[in-house]
Amino acid sequence: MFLKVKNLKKSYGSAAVLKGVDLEAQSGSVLAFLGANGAGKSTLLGCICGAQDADTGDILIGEKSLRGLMPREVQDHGVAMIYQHSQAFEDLSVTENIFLGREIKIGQRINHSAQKKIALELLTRLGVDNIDPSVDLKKLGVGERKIVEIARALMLKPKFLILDEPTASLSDKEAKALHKVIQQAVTNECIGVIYVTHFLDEIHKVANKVTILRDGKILWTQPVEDVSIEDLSDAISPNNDLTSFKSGKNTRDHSNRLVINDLKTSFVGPINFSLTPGEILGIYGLMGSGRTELLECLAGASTKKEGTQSLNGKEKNYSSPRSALSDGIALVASDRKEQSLFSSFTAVENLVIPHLGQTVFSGFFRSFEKEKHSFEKVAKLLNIQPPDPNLQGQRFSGGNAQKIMVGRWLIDDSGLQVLLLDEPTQGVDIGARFELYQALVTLKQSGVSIIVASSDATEVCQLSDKVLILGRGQQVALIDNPHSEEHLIKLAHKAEHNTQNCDAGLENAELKAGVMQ
Amino acid sequence: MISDTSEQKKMFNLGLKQTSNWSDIAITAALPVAIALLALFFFINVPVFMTINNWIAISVQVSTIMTIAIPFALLLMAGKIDLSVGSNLALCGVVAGLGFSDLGIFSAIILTLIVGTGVGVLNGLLVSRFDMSPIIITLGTLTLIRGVAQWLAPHPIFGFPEDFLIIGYERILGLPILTWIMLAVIAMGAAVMAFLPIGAQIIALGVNQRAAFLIGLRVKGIGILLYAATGFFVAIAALMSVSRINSAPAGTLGVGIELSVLTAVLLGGVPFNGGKGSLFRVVLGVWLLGMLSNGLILMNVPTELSLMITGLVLIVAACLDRLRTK
Amino acid sequence: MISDTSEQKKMFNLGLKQTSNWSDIAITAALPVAIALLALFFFINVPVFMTINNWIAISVQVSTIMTIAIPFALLLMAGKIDLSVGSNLALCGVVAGLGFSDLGIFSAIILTLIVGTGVGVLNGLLVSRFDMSPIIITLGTLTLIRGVAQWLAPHPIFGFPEDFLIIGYERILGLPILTWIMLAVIAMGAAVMAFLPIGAQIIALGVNQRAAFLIGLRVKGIGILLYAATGFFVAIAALMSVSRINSAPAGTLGVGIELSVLTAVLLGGVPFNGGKGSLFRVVLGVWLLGMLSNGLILMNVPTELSLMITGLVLIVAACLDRLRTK
Amino acid sequence: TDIAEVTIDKIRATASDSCHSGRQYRIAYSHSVSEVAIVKQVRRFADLRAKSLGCVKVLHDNTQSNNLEQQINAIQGWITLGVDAIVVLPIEPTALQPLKRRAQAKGIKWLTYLGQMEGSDGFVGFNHAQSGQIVAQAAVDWVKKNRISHPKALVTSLTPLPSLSPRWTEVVRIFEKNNIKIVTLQDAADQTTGLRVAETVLQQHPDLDIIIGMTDDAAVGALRALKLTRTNPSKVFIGGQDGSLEGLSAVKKGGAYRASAAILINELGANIVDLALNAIRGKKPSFAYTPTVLASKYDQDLLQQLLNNYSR
Ligand SMILES: Nc1ncnc2c1ncn2[C@@H]1O[C@H](COP(=O)(O)OP(=O)(O)OP(=O)(O)O)[C@@H](O)[C@H]1O
Ligand SMILES: Nc1ncnc2c1ncn2[C@@H]1O[C@H](COP(=O)(O)OP(=O)(O)OP(=O)(O)O)[C@@H](O)[C@H]1O
Ligand SMILES: [Mg+2]
Ligand SMILES: [Mg+2]
Repeated sequence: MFLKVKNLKKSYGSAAVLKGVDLEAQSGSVLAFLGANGAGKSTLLGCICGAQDADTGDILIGEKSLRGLMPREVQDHGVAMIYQHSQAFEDLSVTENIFLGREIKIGQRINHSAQKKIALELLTRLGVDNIDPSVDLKKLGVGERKIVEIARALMLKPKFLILDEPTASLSDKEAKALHKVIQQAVTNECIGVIYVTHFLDEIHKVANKVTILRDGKILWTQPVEDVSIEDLSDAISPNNDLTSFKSGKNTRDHSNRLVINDLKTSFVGPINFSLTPGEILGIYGLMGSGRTELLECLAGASTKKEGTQSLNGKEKNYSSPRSALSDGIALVASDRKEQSLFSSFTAVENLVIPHLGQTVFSGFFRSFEKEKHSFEKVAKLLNIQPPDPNLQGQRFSGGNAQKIMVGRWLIDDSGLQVLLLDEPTQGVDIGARFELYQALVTLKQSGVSIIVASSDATEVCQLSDKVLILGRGQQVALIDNPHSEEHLIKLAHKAEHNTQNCDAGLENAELKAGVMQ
Repeated sequence: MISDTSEQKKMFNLGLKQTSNWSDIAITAALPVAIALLALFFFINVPVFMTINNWIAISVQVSTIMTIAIPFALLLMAGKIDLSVGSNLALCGVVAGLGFSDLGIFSAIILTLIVGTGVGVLNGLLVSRFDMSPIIITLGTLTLIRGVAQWLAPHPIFGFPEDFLIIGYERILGLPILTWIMLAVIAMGAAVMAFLPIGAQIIALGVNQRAAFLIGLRVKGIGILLYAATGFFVAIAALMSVSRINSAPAGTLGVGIELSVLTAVLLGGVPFNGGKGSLFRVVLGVWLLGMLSNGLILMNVPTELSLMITGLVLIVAACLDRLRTK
Repeated sequence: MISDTSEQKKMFNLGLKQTSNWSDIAITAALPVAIALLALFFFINVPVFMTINNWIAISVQVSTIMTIAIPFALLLMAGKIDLSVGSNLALCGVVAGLGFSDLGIFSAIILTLIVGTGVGVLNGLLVSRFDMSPIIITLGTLTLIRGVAQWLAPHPIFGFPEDFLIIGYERILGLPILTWIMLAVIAMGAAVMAFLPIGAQIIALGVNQRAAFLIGLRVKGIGILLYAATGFFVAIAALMSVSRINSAPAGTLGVGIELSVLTAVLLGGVPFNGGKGSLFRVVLGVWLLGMLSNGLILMNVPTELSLMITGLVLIVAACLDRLRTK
Repeated sequence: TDIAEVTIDKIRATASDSCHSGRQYRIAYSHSVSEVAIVKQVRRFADLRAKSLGCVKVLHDNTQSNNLEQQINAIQGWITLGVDAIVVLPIEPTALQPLKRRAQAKGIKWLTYLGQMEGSDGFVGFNHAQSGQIVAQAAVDWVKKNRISHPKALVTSLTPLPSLSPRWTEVVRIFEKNNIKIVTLQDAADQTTGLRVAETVLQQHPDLDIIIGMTDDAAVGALRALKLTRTNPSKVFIGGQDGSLEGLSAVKKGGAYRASAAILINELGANIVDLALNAIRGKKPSFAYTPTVLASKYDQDLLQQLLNNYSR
């Protein structure tokens, strides 16, 4: 069976996004669907699934047209979709999220036990065994939520499964499990898959065919054996010289900018490290290892329980991000949609909002000229597409929105000392990724200390001067000059097991302490 | 406002961390404890407050509001609201009153239920069709329907058939029929939320309507259904109310009841933007307000003082309840 | 509820596609067009409606509501709300009234402004401190403050110094002082939103409070400031109102004004959850309601009918305005 | 002449030739709670009188729930329209003084309805104090007749409207003079609230002897409370004020509802028109009380007459 897109066109206002796209996914095979940020991938998939309505063209599954159907009807035709942005419900339990609208019923009533059983099976299949299906989704991290969404899609037993950047927020372990699940479903149940990703090394592991979308048109489609990663990256962003990237260590200043001593939060710690100006610290760990919590604590967004944090030799206790910012510590949060983007703000407003009334734009009245100028500079630096200062934040493609989020702290004279980045390249395409890296290196060379938390080991290796590895909230290792990503992954995995034992040991220790008292 | 509550928590619970298990329990029980303390206070001042008969009287007094509050709470959990309940109550009362003399009891009751549900469906269609803020639409119907009710009843309507009035004063197994109806409505609501698929779907709608649409829920259908249900139960409440006062004053019946219901439901911990909530706490919220009004009358507290006390109790109870969710 | 409007479009605008530029323009101008049509209608039926004097009278009639609606709109844009404005108006009126005899005009005015702002700060602190739903807290203060006002003024307060009453009836350059004050408040609000950093920050709060917090905006500070500003302008409105009616009835002054203001502001296109909105449209919203009430009286429309018409106009105007944002 | 001595006949006679000059008149009438049933009846009778005269049109407003802002706006509209007279039940008499001045400056006659106002051109209405006194006295008589020792009473009020206060303060005064103990004084003006208050108070005082409503609606609600709490109606005196159809019907039915201080609603409606016309034409009288009478089962003729006023 085929899922066919025929000559699909879609424009937003005057901007044509899809200019006549033909796409064909086949049962029993995985189609990797690639393209630069803003190429129109999500738009196309949205049109298939009923989230958007195309202008012209047709979408066929077998003989039936999917044009103009509601998402529910598309599902009924056997097409399941994992959206780029989370479509999960935090005040419902994991099981409820999985079965929402497709409940297993006895008569009119929900069959809770049957649902729970199937939910557990699905999660285990996805390589996750530590999620309690009856717990509320809000208790889970970003990555774990993604897993739940995937479980839901599998529950639907679709004929075609569409995944829009499913691994963007997953760590290597879950990504592997997902690949396995996809492989199984393709071979055993003969489903067809459309797979969007910006991690090019995934392609050869999962896909059978590759299609490249560029400028709203299909560039080419080829079997995966015939193309190399270089071919792919050339096709996606042709003008980038990716090999030239070099982090380069800053050797000028060896004073300690940021020193962390035995820092503990409710989940993370104790943590110890120090950073000099112009140094980049990578934080690597598996899903739920506490990277986000650590960064939020450093930025004053969540409370510190024990330990000290000092900046330029002075001990600091931040009660809010504002107080951290006044010392030049800024955070780029990982969950773009929920935590950093102002969806209805224009690009330029989104960029300058943290600085309004502050150092850079300190005037009593706003200076719109200056704001626009700043945007143009950043847009050029990061190649934000489209470079339209007045386009609303929510209208940018995921990757380009992310560039704006990072761009906030690239504005000159913002007095930045430490920049904390949580998954900075989530959803950013291969070309733009290097532009971002480049920008970070420039920043680093200007003497800013940077901490990058990421689930992409390659990224951590390329960027960092040293790497902190987290496992279940514990600091497992602090490595200087990392070069092997396999090493990081291995450490992180081992940490996961070791600390489990550690936990047990800790409990024993506490017990003993209790007895002694 | 913001829907992202889990994140907010992190944001604001600076210094409000629950440290021991004891305070945990105290805080979890905030609303029940508030009710108990208030009851104790009234009991000390007016011992008659604690009699079974008085509690039965309170149950009858809150029965109308409770009957509306249950579907209203579901609506709020789904991120919608119906401010027109007070006017709809008046309209249903008037329709019932006019119907009794012309149609007989049974047909009049059916007609009333149809009219109430119809107003609900109207609200639902307007809100869903134009994807308007439910507030502005139902503020509109609040005014519109009140006008219709007054237009239908240029003359006072009172004096209904005794067979109907029975509902208002008869007791079964020692409890007033009105109390039984209220209990049935509560049980029904609780069962829907606990056992039926639509329970979780309502919450999903409140958390993120767009996501609910994308994953294939019948967003519009559920919305209209909830509005219709609210209208239906408002009609029931109207019948209860009218059978109790034996009169259907189009101009004053149900005036301001939307605010009482909203207050009770919010006090019961349903956030205004929906996405969560427990009917158990809503019931407590309604009860707290009913008890407060009863106790203040028993103590013969002057108007201005009882306004101040009510306001304070609202604020304190809400704050206590907030601590719970921290 | 939902914030993602661009995506919603597909969901709801089936059949409402904008096809030509003409309909585009018509739809953009929905609220102004509604106002123009309504004015024309009234003019045809009661020619005196279109006289300058009547429009000046309308401007005076809406001046109090407008003065409250401007800061109220900013509050709503930031995702907050203040339902206690009506009670605060009464309290400020009472304080001013009592103050005139004891303190003299100037001190009484200052005291009134302090009290009004104080109530605002109280609301702001409660809302921010407990991160409570602003609705339930200000429903609480709505009741509480009304009680305080009535308690302060057990007897009617009236008969104020002529030097003060001037505000209520004198004209400058042909326009009543009250109208001038209103225009000044509008200008002030517009300037804040257009030119000051806090304008964007207010909206940011409404769009995504968590993000606003993380990028270092003074989330609590801005909240408290907005509540304080609302309280301050309520005090101004109270002075305007009291100077107009030469009396400060604690029990009835400002009753229900929170709903009028809310309706007008929502009609002006500020979504209940904040995150956007234009003061220009808010002004139109207030004006539409003021004009409607004036025209209905001039046409001598019976109560029931004018309720129905008001409800309908609300719904239609809201729907029209919604088309604009599609 | 003393205003209390003006007779209805005199008013009717003076106004009856108003239409002979061929002039048309517009009289605007604002009540503070136009949603209440009895107000609709007053309006109806005003309209009827205007119709029978032939040259008068009565304008009504839409002020509801004592919304002061609404009332002020309505009156301002009428001043703009340039009606001939404005008859108003002031929600807050002092609050309308500035409007009164403006209206009079424009040559519009200003009459108040219920509650006198300084400097007005006329007065239509009845005396709240008289209303309170009549119903309180009826209760006192009942207590004496039944030789009830230590009588207990519930009285309802409406504190946000101090201008109506004689309706309950007079009752309180007379009860205190006659050693009737007021156990509860709470706000209630409509059926639902009247029921709730009475029902609650009966929990505490099952031996309650007297309930006086500040309106008939509140008293009717209280009557219902007797039924619901199974209180013996023969041992209770319920009295209301206004003479609404519902209240009068309850009086007629007998039982606990024994009195209503009833306004002659048809005369009141007609007086709105006639007194305004007199004021416009510079005739006297333009100040008059519409009598309040005691409706009770002891005067069946009067009761029937009052009830007949409502027949359509
Ligand atoms: N609602 C909208 N209004 C206007 N333009 C939009 C809207 N949504 C998307 N676009 C534009 O359409 C283009 C395609 O966006 P889309 O999200 O499909 O890209 P994508 O290929 O998925 O990119 P990414 O890899 O970054 O997710 C972008 O240029 C974006 O700015
Ligand atoms: N609000 C919360 N309530 C309870 N547990 C939480 C909360 N937020 C996070 N956690 C838990 O704390 C741990 C650390 O989460 P954190 O988000 O910091 O990890 P992470 O390394 O950033 O992982 P991710 O890949 O999910 O971003 C996880 O186990 C997570 O489930
Ligand atoms: Mg995308
Ligand atoms: Mg994270």
